[in-house]
Amino acid sequence: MHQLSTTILLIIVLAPLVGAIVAGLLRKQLGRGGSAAASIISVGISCALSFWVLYQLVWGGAQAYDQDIYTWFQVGQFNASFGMMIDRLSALMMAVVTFVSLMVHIYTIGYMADDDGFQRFFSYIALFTFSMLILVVANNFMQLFVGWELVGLVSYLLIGFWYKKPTATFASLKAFLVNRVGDFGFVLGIAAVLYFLGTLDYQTAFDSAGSLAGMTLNFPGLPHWDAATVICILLFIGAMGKSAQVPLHVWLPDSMEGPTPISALIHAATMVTAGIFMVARMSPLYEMSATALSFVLIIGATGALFTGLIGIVQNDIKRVIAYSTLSQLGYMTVALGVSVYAGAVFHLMTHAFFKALLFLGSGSVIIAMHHEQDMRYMGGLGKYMPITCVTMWIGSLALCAVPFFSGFFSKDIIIEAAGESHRWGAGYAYFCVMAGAFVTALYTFRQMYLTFHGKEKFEVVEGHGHGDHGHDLKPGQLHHKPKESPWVVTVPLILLAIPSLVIGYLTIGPLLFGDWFGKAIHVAPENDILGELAHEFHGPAGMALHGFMTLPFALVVLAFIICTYIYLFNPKMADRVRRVLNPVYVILDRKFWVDEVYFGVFCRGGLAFGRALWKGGDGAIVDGVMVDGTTGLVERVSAGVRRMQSGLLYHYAFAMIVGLILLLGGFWWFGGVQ
Amino acid sequence: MLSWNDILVLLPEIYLVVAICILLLLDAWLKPSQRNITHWLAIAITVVTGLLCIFGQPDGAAYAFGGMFVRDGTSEIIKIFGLLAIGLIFVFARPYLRERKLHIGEFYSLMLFAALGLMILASAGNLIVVYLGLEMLALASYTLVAMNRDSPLSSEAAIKYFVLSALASGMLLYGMSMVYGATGTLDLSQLAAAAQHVDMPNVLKFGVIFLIVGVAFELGAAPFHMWLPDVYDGSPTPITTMIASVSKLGAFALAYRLLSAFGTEGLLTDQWQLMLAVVAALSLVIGNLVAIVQTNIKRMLGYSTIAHMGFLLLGFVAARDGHGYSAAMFYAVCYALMSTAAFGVLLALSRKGFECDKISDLKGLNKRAPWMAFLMLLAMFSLAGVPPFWGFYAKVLVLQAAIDANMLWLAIVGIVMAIIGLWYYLHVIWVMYFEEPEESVELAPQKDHTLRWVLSINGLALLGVGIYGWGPLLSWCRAAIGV
Amino acid sequence: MNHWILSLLIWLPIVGAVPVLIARNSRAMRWIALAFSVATFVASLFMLPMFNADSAAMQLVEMHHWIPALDVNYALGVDGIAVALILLTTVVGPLVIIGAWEVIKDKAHQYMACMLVLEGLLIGLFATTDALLFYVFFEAILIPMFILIGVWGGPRRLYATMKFFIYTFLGSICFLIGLLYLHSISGTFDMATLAATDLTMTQQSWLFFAFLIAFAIKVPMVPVHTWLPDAHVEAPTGGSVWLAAVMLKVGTYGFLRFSLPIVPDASERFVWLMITLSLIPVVYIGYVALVQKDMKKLVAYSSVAHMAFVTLGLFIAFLLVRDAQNLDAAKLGIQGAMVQMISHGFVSGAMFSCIGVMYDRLHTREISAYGGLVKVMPWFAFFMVLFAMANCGLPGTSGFVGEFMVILASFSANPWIALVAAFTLIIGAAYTLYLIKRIIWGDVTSDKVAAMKDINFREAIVLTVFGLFVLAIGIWPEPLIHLMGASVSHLVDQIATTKV
Amino acid sequence: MITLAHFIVLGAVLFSISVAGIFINRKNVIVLLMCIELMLLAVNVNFVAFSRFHGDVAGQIFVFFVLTVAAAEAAVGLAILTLLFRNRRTVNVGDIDSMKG
Amino acid sequence: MSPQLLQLICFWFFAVIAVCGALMVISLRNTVHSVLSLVLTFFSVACLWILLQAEFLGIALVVVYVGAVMVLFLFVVMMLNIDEERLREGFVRYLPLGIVVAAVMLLEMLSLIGVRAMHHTTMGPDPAAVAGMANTAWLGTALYTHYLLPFEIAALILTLGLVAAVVLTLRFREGTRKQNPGDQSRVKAADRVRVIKMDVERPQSGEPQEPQS
Repeated sequence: MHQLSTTILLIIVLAPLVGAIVAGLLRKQLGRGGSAAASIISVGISCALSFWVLYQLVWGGAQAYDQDIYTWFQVGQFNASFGMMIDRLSALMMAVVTFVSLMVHIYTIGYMADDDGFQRFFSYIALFTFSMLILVVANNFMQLFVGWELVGLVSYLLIGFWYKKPTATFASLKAFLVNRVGDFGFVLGIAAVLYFLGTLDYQTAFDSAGSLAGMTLNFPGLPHWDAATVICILLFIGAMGKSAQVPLHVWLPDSMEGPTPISALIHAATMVTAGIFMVARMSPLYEMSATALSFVLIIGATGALFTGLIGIVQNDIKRVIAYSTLSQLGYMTVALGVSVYAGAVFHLMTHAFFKALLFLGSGSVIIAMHHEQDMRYMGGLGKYMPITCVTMWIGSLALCAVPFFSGFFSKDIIIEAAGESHRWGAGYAYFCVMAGAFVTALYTFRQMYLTFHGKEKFEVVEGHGHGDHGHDLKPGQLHHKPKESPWVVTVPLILLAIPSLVIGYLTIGPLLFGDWFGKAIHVAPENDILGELAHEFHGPAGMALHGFMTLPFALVVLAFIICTYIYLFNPKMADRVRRVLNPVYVILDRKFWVDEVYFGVFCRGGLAFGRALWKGGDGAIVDGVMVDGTTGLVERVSAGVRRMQSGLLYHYAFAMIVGLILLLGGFWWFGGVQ
Repeated sequence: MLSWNDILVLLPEIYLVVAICILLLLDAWLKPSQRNITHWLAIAITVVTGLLCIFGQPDGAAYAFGGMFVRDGTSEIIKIFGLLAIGLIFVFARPYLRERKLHIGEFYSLMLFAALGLMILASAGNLIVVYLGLEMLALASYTLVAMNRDSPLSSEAAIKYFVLSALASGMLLYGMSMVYGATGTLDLSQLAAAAQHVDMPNVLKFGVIFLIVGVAFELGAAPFHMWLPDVYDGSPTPITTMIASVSKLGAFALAYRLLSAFGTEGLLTDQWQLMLAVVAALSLVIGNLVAIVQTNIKRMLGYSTIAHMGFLLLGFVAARDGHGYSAAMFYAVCYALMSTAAFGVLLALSRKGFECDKISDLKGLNKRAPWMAFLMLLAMFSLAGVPPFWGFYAKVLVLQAAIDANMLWLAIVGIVMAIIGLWYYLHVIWVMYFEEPEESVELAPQKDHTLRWVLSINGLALLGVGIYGWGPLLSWCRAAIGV
Repeated sequence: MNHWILSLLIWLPIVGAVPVLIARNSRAMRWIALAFSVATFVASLFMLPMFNADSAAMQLVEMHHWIPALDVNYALGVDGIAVALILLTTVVGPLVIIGAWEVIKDKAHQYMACMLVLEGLLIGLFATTDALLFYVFFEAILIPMFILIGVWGGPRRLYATMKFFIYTFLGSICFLIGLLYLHSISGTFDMATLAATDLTMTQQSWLFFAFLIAFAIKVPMVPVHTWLPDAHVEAPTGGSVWLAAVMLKVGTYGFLRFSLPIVPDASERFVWLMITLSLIPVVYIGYVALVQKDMKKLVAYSSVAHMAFVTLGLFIAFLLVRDAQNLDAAKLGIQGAMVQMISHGFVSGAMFSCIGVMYDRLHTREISAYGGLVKVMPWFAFFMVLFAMANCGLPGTSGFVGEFMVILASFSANPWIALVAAFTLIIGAAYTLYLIKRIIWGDVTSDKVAAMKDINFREAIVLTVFGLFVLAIGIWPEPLIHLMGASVSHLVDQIATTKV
Repeated sequence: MITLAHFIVLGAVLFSISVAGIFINRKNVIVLLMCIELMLLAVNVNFVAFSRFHGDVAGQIFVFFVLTVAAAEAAVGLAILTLLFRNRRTVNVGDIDSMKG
Repeated sequence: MSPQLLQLICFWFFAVIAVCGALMVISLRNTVHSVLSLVLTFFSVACLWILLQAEFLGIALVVVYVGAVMVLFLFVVMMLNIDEERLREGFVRYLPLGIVVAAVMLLEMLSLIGVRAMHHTTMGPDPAAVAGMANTAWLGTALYTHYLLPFEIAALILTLGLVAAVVLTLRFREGTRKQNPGDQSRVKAADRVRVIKMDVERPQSGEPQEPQS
């Protein structure tokens, strides 16, 4: 057992920061290539090192690392530090994050090739990698929160990357604020941890987690809630924001306003899974409160099904994937809810690969369509861009959990776990995830058919060549035939397709059923569903074969048939179905009116409220009554008093005499006389 | 009868009398072109008298003419600062008077007479002497107010001043007669003793009410304040300055001599305290409120004087022990010099054919004459009682005295009014600094260098004393009162 | 033994005002002013090695009798908190002077002189240990500020100056009455002695309200805050920076020098009043700020909201110490308040400097007049976004530290408090980023905006220095916290000991 | 036989009459001045009475000085009056209110 | 009849006259008349003083006041011709107020002084007689010994009054022609007649010739 070297870990974390700073501040000096190189190299370094660290931990027999780097503040016995806790969980996350990030970097070269913000973009994503690593390696809540907020910042910057688009700036603002709503709970959660456990350090907190049992809030004006429940739910509210759980999911679809690589990196693979990671990290705490886990379970299940439903009616290729992401996050959350943390992390990993793949693929399509994202103007692209098509199919099948694809293993485990679990709300969850499987397949195949197959719905207008993208063109018109994207785009696709195919098959055994995570993830024995599942697990192959005979697969096949019929052979059918199911369609198309409600209540309402307070509170009451009222009073009184000074001598004399008389009278009155 | 001791004790006054006579005679022989001789001579006389006051001062109190005349610390301070004020006025007034053909020798002799009256009043040991000193001061003041003979305003001011003041001294005398009737003595030093066992206590208290009326009138405290704004407004600015500084010192002297004569326990019992408190509160309110709406700066300062006298009275209200008196004295001295500074700036800015007495005349002074504007700013902040200026500490002391005397309500009235008062002082600064000058009025300060220097010293003193000097002054006042 | 450095710090800038006023040509004048303020800054750095952060005692003490009659002394001395605030002042000093370099053309001499005098007075305020001297500085600060706003202010400056001056004068004169009352009880003005004198509950309550009025107006707390937006809107940039960066701290400093140690029991008695008054702005002012059309007003309101965290941190200490006996949490809260003070000094100062940069180019503060600045002035946009993020408390910036600590502490006091306080995460982000969205992002709105030049070297210096401090405190607050630690513990002990 | 009260009451009556005079004659300065003379007279009556009552000379001395000063005052006052008349062509104080407020 | 009774009668007699005179002062229409009634009041009060053996003051009052001050008043009244009508207008209107005020005043004064208490305090013996000298001598000794200082001050006040009166009233008007006998007698013939040779010319028509002065 040997110790990991702090230096290397620091390099892993800080390299992307350096890259970001270099690429950002020296963007003029370095030029496009320079800054791209800078950030790619930096991320490459940390990627390589992360894998090395992972290797060391898994096979090199290094022991888990937990040290403070420096003290952030020290007040009394409270202290907050920056430090690192590197065990297999965080190492795995590091590897995934840096790998996907690297892929996205490379891909970006092609995707952003002709954008003014090229360097800025690179510095942003490098910065993102740094922030994400801060979050992942954190060994205490404070640092976790720091990373948590920093990724939020970068996501804000990147969603609003094309700052000229009003929709983009709006989406970025929305994303940040919704995340802040989550953080609101998160901070309170941290505060609760500090209050109940007296520390912010993970290890100490986890070790003393047992003491939470039986602790309750007792404050004037508060019910005696169970401590663990309070902590866990508050923390999970943070996760809901970051991981876009219902009802805080509204920011994620809008975040697609950002460039596609971002959607892949931040809003599919890494950042949005931070919440999942966090809960897995906090497993010792969550294990203390069944209530909190049920809460998690319900939320996750709801998201898994209903967001998926919305995905069915989307026409924007990226939005479909966005909703599928929401749905998949729901799956992970369900896994957490039934305390199959490992399963959640496993699905997180596989999903990271195939969802990144899908996003990048759609990005490549978008390039080919000259930034046309509406699937109704696509179709039949398969023959123009084979690599994209094939890789996308791999991703889609993984997403639909077709056996042997990586997605299958992770998702199937979750479904089974939901079935096995006896936690309150598990039944609902089981139904949701099961139906979710069907829905997933439905929107996935729909998307694939609309995009790559069927007849071409775009027309090619021969005209002056490149340079101006789709200006003076009606939607669905192109200057020339779509063609396969350059290698910088396709290579990442391929590189991501491979894990999407095999990673599940390779890793499920050790990751889930071997005690791979060790102390990193703590599951109370009575919740150990994986243990039960482990009994009927006989190797990945067996599981996959058995998978062909399960209900989920049947649902997938059903969905496949439906889609094939509707979108491939009988396109009219689609409209007819829509007309028949119009009410349902409207509901889904309006996304259950969540956005409208939020906007109406919080934005408009907030502004109106503010205006009322401003004009009414400050303007009318404080200034109007208190300030101006007083001065006005003084003015009036003084004008009155002034009139007594008539300028007439005898009035003055009267005043004196009256004064004298009053003094005499007063004295008389107050009994000066004995 | 008349011993050397008497002469020595009275030396400053005697010197002043002789000097005045010489000045009168000499001036009669001088051509108008040689008026400056009178000017410098008068200043010299003032200075010498002041020096005599300082150096002849015995430690403790010295009596002359069988207690008719007392020369103690209080009288010394009042005399010195009174003479100082007179000297300042001499310096500030010359260009103003010259440009208005008022630069006559009698101005100086009358001012010196006023000074003499003040000195007699300050060290009066007997009600008769109090009365005579007061009248001398008053007569000189009437005359000076009316000095600008062709101005209807100043004669109007004079008649108002004269009639009301005569009325007031009538009441004062009536009070004195009652006190005399009750105690059978006019000697201030014996009053306290006699007051303890009088067979007609009501008569005594009754008399003291009239005394208070007289005092209030001289101070210009409401409701006996009516004369004050008109006199400030109507009389030539140098005379206004004199009324604001010398007469107020005189009023303080009068109040101190009369009220302290009865000791602190015997007569200033609750009713008296209450009466003074009411008068003080009333003048605070009226002075500040009416000052806000003034457009004429002399008038505004007149009302502000009323307010300040209200503050000064707080000291007397709290005069259970000497701290109240010393605070009041500190306030009187401070006020005298603040007003010389403020009016000095007005004097320096007035020119032939342009009377700088509207607040609007000061518009954009900072552009035209930054230094004058700065001096005015010092005066205004000091009058407003903003630290670190002198006026602030004066307010602190009287407020503290009031609080020590458990008159918190009065202190609160005081501060509320101080806040209201802030408004018009700030308005002056505002006009000088934040507004653009009007093209019509040309604001150039007098070229007279003596004036500029002395005025600057006077203005900076308000800051300097505030930063350091007030400590010694305070201990001086306390020593004088004897606490 | 008398130390000299504090007097040096106080008088160096004030004396510097004289040559600035009489300097013939304005170029030399600017350099003189800068020289003096920089010298002050350097001197304040020299103060650090002399200061022992592990002791809560007043250090670098200097003592001269001023008015023996009233036992008023020219008594100077600093503890960690004062040192931190003095450093804040001396850092801001040169920056405002650089910021006004050639922007102020009219009566530049007087402007610079005002700046220097103001700096000196503020240092004096933080350095004094005598109550009356404190009061003198407390009041005297008003004068240069009054002139700053009045002379170089905007169109409605009469209203603003008068409101500002009379509001604050009202407060301070109540303070004065309180002091005199204290003096008539204890016979001294020495703050340490005052903190040690026993007072009955009634006396304490009277004093508490006297102090409350005084400092609540200065902070400012709702509902006596309305002078601040007006003053800010009319003030020139330098004035706003001083006002926001340092002068608001005077109020909270007063609270922790007078209300907490001298009348602890009354403070405990009215602690819920104070907490309510501190929590109201978090929500109320947040919403009000959301709808401002004038960016200076917006930032001014956000200052009110941020300062509320300071008072909150100070007063939850009473709940924590007296009820919960949770001393560490109390320290955490007070520390948070202190850090928040310093941080807000830099952040708001920086925000107002940014607004000044924009104002100098377009001569309007209307938010609607701007838009898409990131296109035309990317560097400026960089700084603006940085400070905006600090303003909404993003980790890694100084804005985060204080709020975070206060929220943590307040949860231990009562979760409801934490709940409302944490609301600032949402609303603060809302109004700040809404502002950013409107002026920085978006497409360039008008030709005037398109013609705007990016920040020049001078402005870059100012913003960079601010930015460095904001980041430094955000990334490694420990030195600052350690500097104030001993004093804070001492304060907590004072809070813990009852006087009746 | 004559008691102190007689004279004091007489003084009081005279004083009150002068006050009434001031109230009634609102125009004529000269009458106002005369009322003040009346007031002084009342004072003097008091002084003489008390002096006699106490068998003390001071009171009568005071009266002596009051008379003197009153004479001087009358001189100055009337001088001012003539001045006023010269400037305003009237002694009607009802018309003299150019300074007010 | 006993001397006391006689004194009492005299007192009442003069007191009533004095009060009536005072009332006339404030009520008569004609200023001159009021001055004269004031003289009456003074006169009777002087008699009252003499009744109190304060002979010197009684005489002084008559001499100084009646003789000087009142004459001065009359002089001024004559000098400034005043239209009585306007000065007296509003008299009736304010009469009630005046009476009320005076009544209140009197009431308060008497009640505060507590005349009842004094009513039995008779006058002591004449102090001058006790001191064994005439009232005037008695007064004079006090005045020139113990009250020397006030006496001197009073002298100064009179001087001041003189100066003041001069300052206020004396004026050298420009343009007034004054005789100067010295010059008149010093004049020479040559100064009186100057012979000027003029060559003959006729004045220009149109503008009238200036008369030679």
